[in-house]
Amino acid sequence: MAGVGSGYDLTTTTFSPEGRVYQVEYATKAVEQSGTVIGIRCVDGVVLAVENLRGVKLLRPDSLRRIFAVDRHIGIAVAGIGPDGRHMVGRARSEAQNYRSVYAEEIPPSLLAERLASYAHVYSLYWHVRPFGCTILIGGWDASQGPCLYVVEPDGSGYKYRAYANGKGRTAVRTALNKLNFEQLTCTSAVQEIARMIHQSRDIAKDKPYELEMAWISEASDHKFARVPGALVVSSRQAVEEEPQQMETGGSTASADRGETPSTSTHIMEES
Amino acid sequence: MIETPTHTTEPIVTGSSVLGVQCVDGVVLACDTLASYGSLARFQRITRLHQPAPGVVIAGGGEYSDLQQLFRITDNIFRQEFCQEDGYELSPRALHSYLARVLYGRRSRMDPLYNSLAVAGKGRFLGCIDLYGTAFESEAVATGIGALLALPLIRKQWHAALAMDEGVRLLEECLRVLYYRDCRALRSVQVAKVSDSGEVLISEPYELSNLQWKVAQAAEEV
Amino acid sequence: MSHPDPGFVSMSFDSDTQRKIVSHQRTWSPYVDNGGTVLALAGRDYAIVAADTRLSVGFSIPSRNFTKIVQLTDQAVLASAGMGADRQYLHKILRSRLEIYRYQHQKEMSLGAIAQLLSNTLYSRRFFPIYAFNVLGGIDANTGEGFVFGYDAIGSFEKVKVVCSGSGQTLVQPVLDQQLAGRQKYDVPDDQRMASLSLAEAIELTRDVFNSAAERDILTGDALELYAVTASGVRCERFELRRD
Amino acid sequence: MSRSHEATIPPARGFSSSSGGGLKTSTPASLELLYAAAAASDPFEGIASAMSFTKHLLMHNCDVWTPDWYNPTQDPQLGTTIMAVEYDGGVVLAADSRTSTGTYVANRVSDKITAVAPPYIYCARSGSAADTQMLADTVRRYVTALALETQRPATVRTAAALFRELIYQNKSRLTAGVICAGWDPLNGGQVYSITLGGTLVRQPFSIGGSGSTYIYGYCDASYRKGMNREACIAFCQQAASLAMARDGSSGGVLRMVCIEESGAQRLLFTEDQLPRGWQG
Amino acid sequence: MSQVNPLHYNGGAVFAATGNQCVAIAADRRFGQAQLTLACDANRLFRVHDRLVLGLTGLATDCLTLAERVRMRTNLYRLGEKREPKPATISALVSALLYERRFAPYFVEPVIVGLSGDNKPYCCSMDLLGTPMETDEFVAAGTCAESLYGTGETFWRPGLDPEDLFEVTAQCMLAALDRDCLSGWGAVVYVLHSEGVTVRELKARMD
Amino acid sequence: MLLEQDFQGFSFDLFLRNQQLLRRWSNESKERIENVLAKPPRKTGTTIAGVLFAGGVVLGADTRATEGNVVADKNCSKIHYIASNIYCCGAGTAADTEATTQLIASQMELHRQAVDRDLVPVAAAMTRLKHYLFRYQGYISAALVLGGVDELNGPSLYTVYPHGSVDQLPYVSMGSGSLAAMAVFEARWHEALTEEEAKCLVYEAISAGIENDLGSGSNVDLCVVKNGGRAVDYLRGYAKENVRVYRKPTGHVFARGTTAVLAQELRKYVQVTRVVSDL
Repeated sequence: MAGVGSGYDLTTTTFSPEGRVYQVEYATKAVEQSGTVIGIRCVDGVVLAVENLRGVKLLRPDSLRRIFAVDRHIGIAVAGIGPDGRHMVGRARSEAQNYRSVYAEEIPPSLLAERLASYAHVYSLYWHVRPFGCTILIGGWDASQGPCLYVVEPDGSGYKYRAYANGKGRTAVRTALNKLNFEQLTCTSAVQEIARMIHQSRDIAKDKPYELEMAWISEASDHKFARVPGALVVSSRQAVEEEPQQMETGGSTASADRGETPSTSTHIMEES
Repeated sequence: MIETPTHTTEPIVTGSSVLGVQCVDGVVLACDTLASYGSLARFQRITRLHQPAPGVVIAGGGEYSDLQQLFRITDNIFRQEFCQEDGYELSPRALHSYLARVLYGRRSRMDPLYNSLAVAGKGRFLGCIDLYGTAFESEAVATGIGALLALPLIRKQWHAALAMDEGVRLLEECLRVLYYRDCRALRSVQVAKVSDSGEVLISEPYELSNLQWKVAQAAEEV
Repeated sequence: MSHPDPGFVSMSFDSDTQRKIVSHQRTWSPYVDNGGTVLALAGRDYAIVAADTRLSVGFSIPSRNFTKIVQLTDQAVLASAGMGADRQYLHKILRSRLEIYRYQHQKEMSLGAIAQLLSNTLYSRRFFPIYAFNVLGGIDANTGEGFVFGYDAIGSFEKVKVVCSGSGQTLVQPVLDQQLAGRQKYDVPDDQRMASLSLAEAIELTRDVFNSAAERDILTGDALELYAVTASGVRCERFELRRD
Repeated sequence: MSRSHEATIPPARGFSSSSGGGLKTSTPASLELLYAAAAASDPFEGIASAMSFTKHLLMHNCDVWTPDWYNPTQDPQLGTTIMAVEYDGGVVLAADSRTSTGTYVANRVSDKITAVAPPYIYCARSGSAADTQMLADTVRRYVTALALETQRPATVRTAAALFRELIYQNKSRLTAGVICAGWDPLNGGQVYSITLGGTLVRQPFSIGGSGSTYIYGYCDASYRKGMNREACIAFCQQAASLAMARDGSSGGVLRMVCIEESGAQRLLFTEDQLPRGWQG
Repeated sequence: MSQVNPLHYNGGAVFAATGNQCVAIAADRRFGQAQLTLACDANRLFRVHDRLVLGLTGLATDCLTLAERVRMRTNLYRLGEKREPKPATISALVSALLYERRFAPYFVEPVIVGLSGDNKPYCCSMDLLGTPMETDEFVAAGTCAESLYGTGETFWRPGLDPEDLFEVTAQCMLAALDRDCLSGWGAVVYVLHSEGVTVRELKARMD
Repeated sequence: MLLEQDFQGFSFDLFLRNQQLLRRWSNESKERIENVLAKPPRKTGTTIAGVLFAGGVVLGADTRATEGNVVADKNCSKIHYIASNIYCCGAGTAADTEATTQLIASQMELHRQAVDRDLVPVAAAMTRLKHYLFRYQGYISAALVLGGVDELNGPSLYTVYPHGSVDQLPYVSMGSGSLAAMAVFEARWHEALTEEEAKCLVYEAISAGIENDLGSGSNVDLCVVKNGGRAVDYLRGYAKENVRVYRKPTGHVFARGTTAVLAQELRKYVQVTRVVSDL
């Protein structure tokens, strides 16, 4: 109880004197502690990836996934608390189906992001609920604008991104993302880049083993949500793991950037 | 108390019979492309066949708005299946059973979906459901007035070794008879073939050929 | 005032549906008679449950092979005549109830309990009845003795030795009475009238009466499905009937 | 209570209502005439008896048995497209060929254009098959009788007036709409429309039956005065086929009769010989 | 339903079956008004002549009227023809009497059995409009006609001699009466054979 | 004579009484009589059909008569005699079809004698039927298929509806199984049928009705009129494909004495040897 908030962090209905809502910020912390999650909008699609940490060896491969299909043209990757994320996915699915049944067309990813953001925001307004401890990355194919990537944060903000990363390895990955040339990046090469970024963001000595979970909505998958073919994931991962370890760690994965707001300049934003 | 009708008390825009036959290498469904508005042949190029997923085709007669709703319902459950990503796919038999529950549930709420459906799928599946939710699998299916006009013909000619091409010809013969004898039938028809392995081929609307009107000369002036 | 609300209305459907039933009945009936005859017959160590396989709507036959029988456990078999869709619904929920019972109790439900369950299920729809006329047959798991139960549409039931229901009931039941119940043997004491048939004889009789019913009842025909329940399990046989 | 079928209207003059006893002929032609007279007792008697009989039933709120696959209020209907067009020197009658009970086509090649006084006067029938057949038979008998009596063929107007009289006098019992058309030396080609209820109107062209409601606009837009025979046939083909395509109660083949001074000519068009409109 | 129906108002059932050179007809004895039993000595079998019996079920008043009319017409026939009418002749008569009232019928269902001169059995039933149905098997009429069809279909077989025919007819009748609350209260069976008519009163349930 | 009286029309003397009875027993509601009666009048729910061939006409019918859902007659005859060259199949209320065809048959015989010819024209029978049924406005529910051969028109085939409308066609069907039969005709009929083909086609059509329509059943009867109306093959029981499949091998034998008898009496026939007086 006696944490940093000094009594201002008990509910979302109370601001601190500095104008901060601590509960929401704590939710952001929960996100930052999860496995790294990356989304990249490429020229021919959008790729979602999750470093799915496997603390328990007895877990079956492919279980407890963090990337979900929402509709045929939309997928969501979850950073943060899994169950919170699955709830958002459930909400997303019913939003998508509802939109389709009323308007007889697929929900635009932008609209889905907006609605989910509003939904998340409501959970930061009342004393009897807690904010979602998750950030969701919405990858989709818009009928008129092509591939797109949206991110909804625990505070209810939603942005459209070229690329986005969060979780334990976010600092390193964000740095790496900044170096990519999005005008030419294809999904296939993005997959390889992501494999490398995640690999390099990890501290082999300390980190748990992980499963690299990736999905895309790309021209290769007929603009439909699909898992990235297993062979491609495996080969990308093997390729980077066999490379000699490059030195150039911007920041260690362990150093959690305290107080970093979701939309720092390290993100590659398109518009808000 | 004035009550606003919220459900189908009698069908308005209606499709007529649908036919189906099980063949040795798959299943064939057929129906015409007409939706009538009373006796007006209102929509002459609509499709009453629907493929919600690979390897499954539904054909329906009766109230067309209810049919469209059923098509949306099936689309939705297959989309939910897609999102589930559990490696399972809904079998035609499961879909058949599901739709039977939907129709039975609606009739039990006194709010029936005024349709009769034929469901065809891979693995030579052919099933039929009526607006009460009565569901059964059969080697030959015909709904509406087709149960009176087409079913006798299909039953007479059906045999276990019927190939899909023969099945198409058999159903075309039945459609021809329906065109002759059903006031709500049309010459323009559609045929769907679902092979044993699940390949689906839904034809574009085409017109029945070899119509026989020679009897007209014999029937002048009573 | 003096009558307490029995609460029937809320038993299985909401008041909106109730209102629709009242306002809607004139224009559309939720019921359809799909015909057919079902029979159950019990002997010392067996029970027979039999039904024809015709599904009729009006004067047409949509299906010649529509089963009216469901095997509920290794000791109990249920057959229902009446409306096809209601029958399918009833069979489905009974099977799921029995499945749940199996998980909860690690054993099969006894014949008597199934009989009561069926009655409760039917009565739960007292004011929107399930249009199915049921006969339940089986053997007592302990003694191996056969028993059958006859039902009306809303759950009243009776434990008997032989019963017939459905469209051929009036044709078949007197024959069964004569052959088995011995109700015309006025000089014989009540407890000695009951004829005892072997399983083979009972099957012969069942086939005979179904053929008689198919001769005279237009809704019965096509094929006879016959389930024989004995201590060694349930055996299903199929015999052809008239198809016209 | 009374027995039901006494004849309340005397038979038409010139015909005996008995079974033609004693007449002996040998040639087929006269046989036909004999049979026509003998086989039918006066149809007016039929209608009159029907009147007294149904009145009886109605008076006592009677209901009687009928087979359940067959609804007596739904006797075979000519839910029809019929039309006729005048041209200089003649007329064209056209009709589809569908007779239906409910949605079942009882006869897909029926002939709804019936000779009233062949070869110059024909009628196209719509409504109840039984009623219109009986009407046509009755009018034919009266017209024939009149022709025999006056020694000259009856005019189209007379035939039409007979239809009007029968329909008007029995309007509560008959379901019949008739187009009576033909040629006579007095007035040339003429088309008379007799509606349900018995309104009689002469028109340059007339359309009738359930299918006609779909083509009033088309007919008004494309009818031209002074069309010749071929143009009239084409007009009928186009209009009737449009109606047959949209009206579920019309269909089958298109039958036509062209009547001119030289006589009547029957034409038959199957659907492959007819123009087709937009289908969608 | 059944008790508010003129055909079933007074109860009654008749069953007839043919045998080898013989024919049997059975009837119950109940006379009721809907569910109320008034008497158990009703007579539903009318002798037309020695070898011809007319069974009538339905509305009692119509049964009696029709029986009387048949008796009168048969007597007239005898006077005119100086012989007994054949079974088929009486069938035609009854049929004509019924069809004359096509639209205002007698509520009766007649059964006619007889032996022709060479002891050939004759068995015929009619509906209330007078459709004759001649058969060489068996016929049923009355409140439990369906049950009688069921028992007859199972128990009857061709070529029965008078004694066996009696047993079959009686058992068919008794079994069917047992499941019918509008008929019963005793039964009587006539067997017409070459020697004469054997009339047997059956022991039956009286409830 | 007494039994051969002319049909004088229907008697309505019981009409008001029956109305009262039915009204009383149906709780004052104006229900149809058939709803009040547990058992409707016998019907021939029927498949009947006919086909023309070059030299004649083939008529066909099933042989089932029903009362409600019960088969009243498994082998009734639905092809009725009208004249030596004309036969008529009937569907609808059995009493109506029988009485109507009998009436027309007797009229045709009178007509034949009146015109002093061997054969009467089929059209004459058709016209009489049509007028008779029209007069009763469909209340006499007889749906008929009339076929025959005469000198005037050769083979002719008509359907007559209960309301009195007539269709003339080379192939026709009527009754509750008419759709099944018509489907067979529409699929198989062609213009140049031989007699054997025509018989086969009618048989197929009737059997489609028998198998698919519950109102039709049992056997197929055929009737072929040919040779200018001078030859008739009445093939009663042309096909008997629907028979009882199984009967208990031992049968049901009741030992004599099974039935308890209260009283027994043998009334012997009296032999009349001489009639003394007519009066």
